[in-house]
Amino acid sequence: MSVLVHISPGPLSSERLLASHSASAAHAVGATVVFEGIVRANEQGRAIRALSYEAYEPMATNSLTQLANDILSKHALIAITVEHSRGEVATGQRSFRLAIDSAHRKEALAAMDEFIDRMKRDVPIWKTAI
Amino acid sequence: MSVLVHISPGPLSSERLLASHSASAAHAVGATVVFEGIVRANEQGRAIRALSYEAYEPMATNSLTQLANDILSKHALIAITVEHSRGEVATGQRSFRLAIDSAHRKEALAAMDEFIDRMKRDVPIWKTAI
Amino acid sequence: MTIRVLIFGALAREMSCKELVVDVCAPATVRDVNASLAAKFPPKAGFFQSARLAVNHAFATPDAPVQTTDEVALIELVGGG
Amino acid sequence: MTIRVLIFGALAREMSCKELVVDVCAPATVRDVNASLAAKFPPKAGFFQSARLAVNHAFATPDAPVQTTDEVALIELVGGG
Repeated sequence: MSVLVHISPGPLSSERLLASHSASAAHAVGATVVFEGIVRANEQGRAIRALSYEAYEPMATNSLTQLANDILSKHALIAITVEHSRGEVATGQRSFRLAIDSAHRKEALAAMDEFIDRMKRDVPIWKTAI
Repeated sequence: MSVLVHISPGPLSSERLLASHSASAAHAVGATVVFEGIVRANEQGRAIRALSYEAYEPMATNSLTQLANDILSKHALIAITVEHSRGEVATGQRSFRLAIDSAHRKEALAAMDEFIDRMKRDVPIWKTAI
Repeated sequence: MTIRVLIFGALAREMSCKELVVDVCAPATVRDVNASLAAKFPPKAGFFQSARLAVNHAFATPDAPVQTTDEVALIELVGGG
Repeated sequence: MTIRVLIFGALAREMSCKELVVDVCAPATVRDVNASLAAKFPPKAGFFQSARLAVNHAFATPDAPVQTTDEVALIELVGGG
Protein backbone atom coordinates (compact mmCIF):
# COMPACT_ATOMS: atom_id res chain seq x y z
CA MET A 1 0.00 0.00 0.00
CA SER A 2 1.49 3.26 -1.12
CA VAL A 3 0.57 6.94 -1.33
CA LEU A 4 2.39 9.74 -3.14
CA VAL A 5 1.27 13.38 -3.01
CA HIS A 6 2.95 16.14 -4.97
CA ILE A 7 2.01 19.82 -5.30
CA SER A 8 4.20 21.59 -7.84
CA PRO A 9 4.33 24.95 -9.66
CA GLY A 10 2.68 25.36 -13.09
CA PRO A 11 1.05 22.74 -15.30
CA LEU A 12 1.62 19.02 -14.69
CA SER A 13 3.81 17.14 -17.13
CA SER A 14 2.21 14.63 -19.47
CA GLU A 15 3.98 11.78 -17.63
CA ARG A 16 2.40 10.67 -14.39
CA LEU A 17 4.47 10.21 -11.25
CA LEU A 18 4.54 6.64 -10.01
CA ALA A 19 3.94 5.64 -6.41
CA SER A 20 6.40 2.93 -5.48
CA HIS A 21 4.93 -0.33 -4.29
CA SER A 22 6.31 -3.79 -3.69
CA ALA A 23 6.62 -6.39 -6.44
CA SER A 24 4.00 -8.54 -4.73
CA ALA A 25 1.57 -5.61 -4.68
CA ALA A 26 2.31 -4.92 -8.36
CA HIS A 27 1.24 -8.47 -9.22
CA ALA A 28 -2.14 -7.83 -7.63
CA VAL A 29 -2.92 -4.73 -9.75
CA GLY A 30 -5.75 -5.55 -12.15
CA ALA A 31 -7.03 -2.03 -12.78
CA THR A 32 -5.35 1.33 -13.09
CA VAL A 33 -7.51 4.42 -13.40
CA VAL A 34 -6.03 7.84 -14.08
CA PHE A 35 -8.06 11.02 -13.87
CA GLU A 36 -6.67 14.27 -15.26
CA GLY A 37 -8.24 17.66 -14.72
CA ILE A 38 -7.58 20.07 -17.56
CA VAL A 39 -8.16 23.83 -17.56
CA ARG A 40 -11.05 24.53 -19.92
CA ALA A 41 -11.26 27.60 -22.14
CA ASN A 42 -14.53 28.53 -20.46
CA GLU A 43 -15.09 28.87 -16.74
CA GLN A 44 -18.76 29.34 -15.83
CA GLY A 45 -19.54 30.63 -19.31
CA ARG A 46 -16.69 33.14 -19.39
CA ALA A 47 -13.63 32.78 -21.67
CA ILE A 48 -10.44 32.55 -19.65
CA ARG A 49 -6.72 32.42 -20.40
CA ALA A 50 -5.62 30.43 -17.35
CA LEU A 51 -6.46 29.40 -13.80
CA SER A 52 -4.26 30.37 -10.90
CA TYR A 53 -4.14 27.91 -7.98
CA GLU A 54 -3.36 29.00 -4.44
CA ALA A 55 -2.52 26.23 -1.95
CA TYR A 56 -2.37 26.74 1.82
CA GLU A 57 0.77 24.81 2.66
CA PRO A 58 1.56 22.62 4.53
CA MET A 59 -2.14 21.96 5.22
CA ALA A 60 -2.86 21.22 1.54
CA THR A 61 -0.22 18.49 1.32
CA ASN A 62 -1.13 17.11 4.75
CA SER A 63 -4.82 16.88 3.96
CA LEU A 64 -4.25 15.33 0.51
CA THR A 65 -2.02 12.73 2.14
CA GLN A 66 -4.55 11.96 4.87
CA LEU A 67 -7.34 11.77 2.31
CA ALA A 68 -5.31 9.42 0.10
CA ASN A 69 -4.47 7.13 3.03
CA ASP A 70 -8.09 7.12 4.15
CA ILE A 71 -9.42 6.27 0.66
CA LEU A 72 -6.68 3.66 0.17
CA SER A 73 -7.71 1.74 3.30
CA LYS A 74 -11.45 2.20 2.85
CA HIS A 75 -11.46 0.82 -0.71
CA ALA A 76 -8.58 -1.67 -0.18
CA LEU A 77 -6.53 -0.11 -2.98
CA ILE A 78 -2.89 -0.81 -3.83
CA ALA A 79 -1.57 2.68 -4.60
CA ILE A 80 -2.71 6.29 -5.00
CA THR A 81 -0.73 9.08 -6.62
CA VAL A 82 -2.01 12.66 -6.42
CA GLU A 83 -0.49 15.56 -8.31
CA HIS A 84 -1.80 19.13 -8.11
CA SER A 85 -0.57 22.37 -9.61
CA ARG A 86 -0.06 25.62 -7.79
CA GLY A 87 0.28 28.97 -9.54
CA GLU A 88 -0.77 29.55 -13.11
CA VAL A 89 -2.01 26.83 -15.50
CA ALA A 90 -3.08 27.88 -19.01
CA THR A 91 -6.19 26.54 -20.74
CA GLY A 92 -5.67 23.09 -22.24
CA GLN A 93 -3.04 22.18 -19.64
CA ARG A 94 -3.29 19.72 -16.75
CA SER A 95 -3.68 21.01 -13.20
CA PHE A 96 -4.62 17.79 -11.40
CA ARG A 97 -3.92 14.08 -11.77
CA LEU A 98 -5.17 11.22 -9.60
CA ALA A 99 -3.91 7.72 -10.37
CA ILE A 100 -5.30 4.68 -8.58
CA ASP A 101 -3.95 1.13 -8.73
CA SER A 102 -6.39 -1.49 -7.56
CA ALA A 103 -7.11 -5.19 -7.86
CA HIS A 104 -10.52 -4.47 -9.40
CA ARG A 105 -12.27 -1.75 -11.36
CA LYS A 106 -15.32 -1.01 -9.21
CA GLU A 107 -13.32 -0.01 -6.13
CA ALA A 108 -10.99 2.13 -8.23
CA LEU A 109 -13.84 4.10 -9.83
CA ALA A 110 -15.74 4.53 -6.57
CA ALA A 111 -12.53 5.64 -4.83
CA MET A 112 -11.80 8.16 -7.57
CA ASP A 113 -15.21 9.76 -7.34
CA GLU A 114 -15.09 9.93 -3.55
CA PHE A 115 -11.53 11.27 -3.51
CA ILE A 116 -12.35 14.19 -5.81
CA ASP A 117 -15.58 15.08 -3.98
CA ARG A 118 -13.78 15.15 -0.63
CA MET A 119 -10.80 17.02 -2.07
CA LYS A 120 -13.03 19.80 -3.36
CA ARG A 121 -14.68 20.07 0.04
CA ASP A 122 -11.70 19.72 2.37
CA VAL A 123 -8.33 20.42 0.74
CA PRO A 124 -7.29 24.08 1.01
CA ILE A 125 -6.55 24.90 -2.62
CA TRP A 126 -8.31 27.83 -4.30
CA LYS A 127 -8.52 28.69 -7.95
CA THR A 128 -8.93 32.04 -9.65
CA ALA A 129 -9.75 32.58 -13.33
CA ILE A 130 -7.39 34.95 -15.11
CA MET B 1 -17.36 13.91 -31.01
CA SER B 2 -14.99 11.10 -31.86
CA VAL B 3 -14.65 7.36 -31.36
CA LEU B 4 -11.63 5.14 -31.99
CA VAL B 5 -11.68 1.34 -31.53
CA HIS B 6 -8.62 -0.83 -31.94
CA ILE B 7 -8.19 -4.57 -31.35
CA SER B 8 -4.57 -5.65 -31.73
CA PRO B 9 -2.42 -8.71 -31.06
CA GLY B 10 -0.55 -9.09 -27.76
CA PRO B 11 -0.24 -6.64 -24.86
CA LEU B 12 -1.11 -2.95 -25.34
CA SER B 13 1.74 -0.46 -25.44
CA SER B 14 2.19 1.91 -22.52
CA GLU B 15 1.19 4.84 -24.75
CA ARG B 16 -2.49 5.31 -25.35
CA LEU B 17 -3.88 5.86 -28.83
CA LEU B 18 -5.51 9.25 -29.28
CA ALA B 19 -8.90 9.78 -30.88
CA SER B 20 -8.74 12.81 -33.13
CA HIS B 21 -11.15 15.60 -32.36
CA SER B 22 -11.48 19.19 -33.48
CA ALA B 23 -9.59 22.04 -31.84
CA SER B 24 -12.86 23.49 -30.55
CA ALA B 25 -13.75 20.15 -28.92
CA ALA B 26 -10.27 19.97 -27.39
CA HIS B 27 -10.88 23.32 -25.68
CA ALA B 28 -13.97 21.89 -24.02
CA VAL B 29 -12.16 18.92 -22.42
CA GLY B 30 -12.04 19.42 -18.65
CA ALA B 31 -11.60 15.79 -17.60
CA THR B 32 -9.75 12.86 -19.08
CA VAL B 33 -10.17 9.47 -17.47
CA VAL B 34 -8.14 6.47 -18.57
CA PHE B 35 -8.86 2.95 -17.37
CA GLU B 36 -6.33 0.18 -17.96
CA GLY B 37 -7.04 -3.47 -17.35
CA ILE B 38 -3.92 -5.43 -16.39
CA VAL B 39 -3.55 -9.22 -16.30
CA ARG B 40 -3.22 -10.22 -12.66
CA ALA B 41 -1.01 -13.03 -11.45
CA ASN B 42 -4.03 -14.73 -9.92
CA GLU B 43 -7.25 -15.51 -11.74
CA GLN B 44 -9.98 -16.76 -9.40
CA GLY B 45 -7.41 -17.83 -6.83
CA ARG B 46 -5.22 -19.74 -9.29
CA ALA B 47 -1.73 -18.59 -10.30
CA ILE B 48 -1.54 -17.95 -14.06
CA ARG B 49 1.16 -17.04 -16.54
CA ALA B 50 -1.00 -15.20 -19.06
CA LEU B 51 -4.49 -14.70 -20.42
CA SER B 52 -5.35 -15.52 -23.99
CA TYR B 53 -8.07 -13.38 -25.60
CA GLU B 54 -10.24 -14.65 -28.44
CA ALA B 55 -12.25 -12.03 -30.34
CA TYR B 56 -15.07 -12.88 -32.76
CA GLU B 57 -14.30 -10.47 -35.59
CA PRO B 58 -15.75 -8.36 -37.11
CA MET B 59 -18.55 -8.48 -34.53
CA ALA B 60 -16.18 -7.53 -31.69
CA THR B 61 -15.00 -4.35 -33.40
CA ASN B 62 -18.52 -3.51 -34.60
CA SER B 63 -20.06 -3.90 -31.17
CA LEU B 64 -17.28 -1.94 -29.42
CA THR B 65 -17.79 0.87 -31.93
CA GLN B 66 -21.56 0.87 -31.47
CA LEU B 67 -21.16 0.78 -27.70
CA ALA B 68 -18.70 3.68 -27.78
CA ASN B 69 -20.99 5.79 -29.98
CA ASP B 70 -23.94 5.01 -27.78
CA ILE B 71 -22.10 5.93 -24.56
CA LEU B 72 -20.63 9.04 -26.20
CA SER B 73 -24.09 10.41 -27.06
CA LYS B 74 -25.78 9.30 -23.86
CA HIS B 75 -23.22 11.00 -21.59
CA ALA B 76 -22.45 13.93 -23.96
CA LEU B 77 -18.75 13.07 -24.05
CA ILE B 78 -16.11 14.53 -26.38
CA ALA B 79 -14.09 11.43 -27.30
CA ILE B 80 -13.73 7.73 -26.50
CA THR B 81 -10.78 5.53 -27.36
CA VAL B 82 -11.01 1.77 -26.80
CA GLU B 83 -8.05 -0.59 -27.15
CA HIS B 84 -8.30 -4.34 -26.55
CA SER B 85 -5.78 -7.14 -26.95
CA ARG B 86 -6.30 -10.39 -28.77
CA GLY B 87 -4.07 -13.41 -28.29
CA GLU B 88 -1.75 -13.84 -25.36
CA VAL B 89 -1.07 -11.19 -22.70
CA ALA B 90 1.32 -12.06 -19.85
CA THR B 91 0.63 -11.18 -16.22
CA GLY B 92 1.46 -7.57 -15.39
CA GLN B 93 0.73 -6.44 -18.95
CA ARG B 94 -2.19 -4.36 -20.26
CA SER B 95 -4.98 -6.03 -22.20
CA PHE B 96 -7.55 -3.24 -22.23
CA ARG B 97 -7.57 0.55 -22.21
CA LEU B 98 -10.56 2.89 -22.25
CA ALA B 99 -9.88 6.63 -22.46
CA ILE B 100 -12.69 9.16 -22.13
CA ASP B 101 -12.45 12.90 -22.78
CA SER B 102 -15.29 14.89 -21.30
CA ALA B 103 -16.16 18.40 -20.19
CA HIS B 104 -16.76 17.18 -16.64
CA ARG B 105 -15.70 14.38 -14.33
CA LYS B 106 -19.03 12.89 -13.25
CA GLU B 107 -20.14 11.99 -16.79
CA ALA B 108 -16.72 10.53 -17.58
CA LEU B 109 -16.71 8.23 -14.54
CA ALA B 110 -20.33 7.15 -15.03
CA ALA B 111 -19.65 6.49 -18.72
CA MET B 112 -16.57 4.43 -17.91
CA ASP B 113 -18.42 2.20 -15.48
CA GLU B 114 -21.33 1.69 -17.86
CA PHE B 115 -19.06 1.06 -20.85
CA ILE B 116 -17.14 -1.73 -19.11
CA ASP B 117 -20.28 -3.39 -17.69
CA ARG B 118 -21.90 -3.45 -21.13
CA MET B 119 -18.70 -4.57 -22.83
CA LYS B 120 -18.41 -7.57 -20.54
CA ARG B 121 -22.01 -8.46 -21.27
CA ASP B 122 -22.22 -7.80 -25.02
CA VAL B 123 -18.85 -7.71 -26.78
CA PRO B 124 -17.77 -11.12 -28.12
CA ILE B 125 -14.30 -11.42 -26.60
CA TRP B 126 -13.42 -14.45 -24.48
CA LYS B 127 -10.46 -14.96 -22.20
CA THR B 128 -8.70 -18.17 -21.19
CA ALA B 129 -6.16 -18.48 -18.37
CA ILE B 130 -2.93 -20.19 -19.43
CA MET C 1 -31.69 -26.93 -44.15
CA THR C 2 -28.33 -26.90 -42.40
CA ILE C 3 -27.27 -24.09 -40.07
CA ARG C 4 -23.69 -23.83 -38.82
CA VAL C 5 -23.32 -22.16 -35.41
CA LEU C 6 -19.91 -20.78 -34.47
CA ILE C 7 -18.87 -21.30 -30.84
CA PHE C 8 -16.04 -19.80 -28.78
CA GLY C 9 -14.15 -19.82 -25.51
CA ALA C 10 -14.90 -22.37 -22.81
CA LEU C 11 -17.82 -23.80 -24.78
CA ALA C 12 -15.61 -24.49 -27.82
CA ARG C 13 -13.08 -26.23 -25.58
CA GLU C 14 -15.78 -28.25 -23.85
CA MET C 15 -17.32 -29.35 -27.17
CA SER C 16 -13.86 -29.83 -28.76
CA CYS C 17 -14.94 -27.97 -31.91
CA LYS C 18 -15.38 -24.50 -33.33
CA GLU C 19 -18.88 -24.91 -34.72
CA LEU C 20 -22.05 -26.88 -34.21
CA VAL C 21 -24.26 -28.00 -37.08
CA VAL C 22 -28.03 -28.38 -36.80
CA ASP C 23 -30.85 -29.09 -39.21
CA VAL C 24 -33.94 -26.91 -39.18
CA CYS C 25 -36.99 -26.73 -41.45
CA ALA C 26 -37.13 -23.67 -43.72
CA PRO C 27 -38.28 -20.98 -43.10
CA ALA C 28 -36.46 -20.94 -39.76
CA THR C 29 -35.98 -18.42 -36.96
CA VAL C 30 -33.35 -17.96 -34.27
CA ARG C 31 -35.77 -19.68 -31.89
CA ASP C 32 -35.73 -22.78 -34.12
CA VAL C 33 -31.93 -22.85 -34.05
CA ASN C 34 -31.89 -22.66 -30.26
CA ALA C 35 -34.45 -25.48 -30.09
CA SER C 36 -32.46 -27.66 -32.49
CA LEU C 37 -29.27 -27.14 -30.51
CA ALA C 38 -31.11 -28.08 -27.31
CA ALA C 39 -32.56 -31.21 -28.93
CA LYS C 40 -29.20 -32.27 -30.35
CA PHE C 41 -27.27 -31.87 -27.06
CA PRO C 42 -29.63 -33.01 -24.27
CA PRO C 43 -27.10 -32.64 -21.41
CA LYS C 44 -26.91 -28.91 -22.19
CA ALA C 45 -30.49 -28.43 -23.39
CA GLY C 46 -31.27 -25.62 -20.94
CA PHE C 47 -28.15 -23.72 -21.87
CA PHE C 48 -28.74 -23.99 -25.62
CA GLN C 49 -32.45 -23.17 -25.31
CA SER C 50 -31.64 -19.72 -23.88
CA ALA C 51 -28.20 -19.03 -25.38
CA ARG C 52 -27.81 -15.71 -27.22
CA LEU C 53 -27.25 -16.02 -30.96
CA ALA C 54 -25.83 -13.46 -33.34
CA VAL C 55 -26.76 -13.50 -37.02
CA ASN C 56 -24.32 -11.83 -39.38
CA HIS C 57 -22.40 -10.18 -36.52
CA ALA C 58 -25.33 -8.70 -34.63
CA PHE C 59 -27.41 -10.11 -31.78
CA ALA C 60 -30.70 -11.42 -33.13
CA THR C 61 -34.13 -11.69 -31.48
CA PRO C 62 -35.81 -15.12 -31.25
CA ASP C 63 -38.14 -14.19 -34.10
CA ALA C 64 -35.38 -13.14 -36.50
CA PRO C 65 -35.21 -15.28 -39.69
CA VAL C 66 -32.18 -17.50 -40.30
CA GLN C 67 -31.01 -18.82 -43.66
CA THR C 68 -28.36 -21.37 -44.47
CA THR C 69 -26.10 -18.65 -45.88
CA ASP C 70 -26.17 -16.58 -42.66
CA GLU C 71 -23.22 -16.52 -40.28
CA VAL C 72 -24.69 -17.65 -36.97
CA ALA C 73 -22.67 -17.49 -33.74
CA LEU C 74 -23.43 -18.42 -30.15
CA ILE C 75 -22.29 -15.56 -27.87
CA GLU C 76 -22.24 -16.49 -24.20
CA LEU C 77 -19.96 -14.21 -22.20
CA VAL C 78 -18.87 -14.73 -18.63
CA GLY C 79 -17.09 -11.39 -18.18
CA GLY C 80 -14.39 -10.33 -20.62
CA GLY C 81 -12.07 -7.34 -20.11
CA MET D 1 -5.48 38.32 23.24
CA THR D 2 -4.94 38.80 19.52
CA ILE D 3 -5.66 36.05 17.01
CA ARG D 4 -4.55 36.37 13.39
CA VAL D 5 -6.73 34.48 10.91
CA LEU D 6 -5.25 33.71 7.48
CA ILE D 7 -7.64 34.09 4.54
CA PHE D 8 -7.38 32.97 0.92
CA GLY D 9 -8.88 33.05 -2.55
CA ALA D 10 -11.95 35.16 -3.32
CA LEU D 11 -12.32 36.18 0.33
CA ALA D 12 -8.77 37.55 0.47
CA ARG D 13 -9.42 39.50 -2.73
CA GLU D 14 -12.72 40.82 -1.40
CA MET D 15 -11.18 41.93 1.91
CA SER D 16 -8.01 43.18 0.15
CA CYS D 17 -5.78 41.47 2.69
CA LYS D 18 -4.24 38.09 3.56
CA GLU D 19 -5.23 37.96 7.22
CA LEU D 20 -7.83 39.24 9.62
CA VAL D 21 -7.02 40.16 13.21
CA VAL D 22 -9.49 39.79 16.07
CA ASP D 23 -9.34 40.16 19.83
CA VAL D 24 -10.74 37.43 22.05
CA CYS D 25 -10.65 36.88 25.82
CA ALA D 26 -8.36 34.07 27.00
CA PRO D 27 -8.99 31.17 27.29
CA ALA D 28 -10.60 31.19 23.83
CA THR D 29 -12.08 28.57 21.54
CA VAL D 30 -12.61 28.36 17.80
CA ARG D 31 -16.24 29.37 18.45
CA ASP D 32 -15.01 32.62 20.06
CA VAL D 33 -12.88 33.40 17.01
CA ASN D 34 -15.85 32.86 14.69
CA ALA D 35 -17.99 35.14 16.89
CA SER D 36 -15.33 37.87 16.97
CA LEU D 37 -14.98 37.77 13.18
CA ALA D 38 -18.76 38.02 12.82
CA ALA D 39 -18.89 40.99 15.25
CA LYS D 40 -16.04 42.80 13.53
CA PHE D 41 -17.46 42.46 9.99
CA PRO D 42 -21.25 42.86 10.33
CA PRO D 43 -22.00 42.71 6.57
CA LYS D 44 -20.56 39.17 6.52
CA ALA D 45 -21.60 38.14 10.03
CA GLY D 46 -23.48 35.04 8.90
CA PHE D 47 -20.57 33.86 6.80
CA PHE D 48 -17.97 34.35 9.55
CA GLN D 49 -20.20 32.81 12.22
CA SER D 50 -20.25 29.48 10.38
CA ALA D 51 -16.93 29.59 8.48
CA ARG D 52 -14.62 26.59 8.93
CA LEU D 53 -11.39 27.34 10.75
CA ALA D 54 -8.20 25.32 10.78
CA VAL D 55 -5.82 25.52 13.74
CA ASN D 56 -2.21 24.57 13.04
CA HIS D 57 -3.08 23.06 9.63
CA ALA D 58 -6.01 20.89 10.70
CA PHE D 59 -9.73 21.61 10.79
CA ALA D 60 -10.78 22.39 14.35
CA THR D 61 -14.12 21.86 16.10
CA PRO D 62 -15.90 24.87 17.66
CA ASP D 63 -14.80 23.76 21.13
CA ALA D 64 -11.11 23.48 20.27
CA PRO D 65 -8.88 25.89 22.23
CA VAL D 66 -7.05 28.68 20.40
CA GLN D 67 -3.97 30.50 21.61
CA THR D 68 -2.29 33.59 20.25
CA THR D 69 0.66 31.49 19.03
CA ASP D 70 -1.54 29.14 16.96
CA GLU D 71 -1.73 29.44 13.18
CA VAL D 72 -5.44 29.96 12.46
CA ALA D 73 -6.81 29.89 8.92
CA LEU D 74 -10.28 30.33 7.47
CA ILE D 75 -10.91 27.55 4.91
CA GLU D 76 -13.98 28.14 2.76
CA LEU D 77 -13.85 26.14 -0.46
CA VAL D 78 -16.14 26.53 -3.41
CA GLY D 79 -14.85 23.55 -5.43
CA GLY D 80 -11.13 23.23 -6.23
CA GLY D 81 -9.61 20.71 -8.61
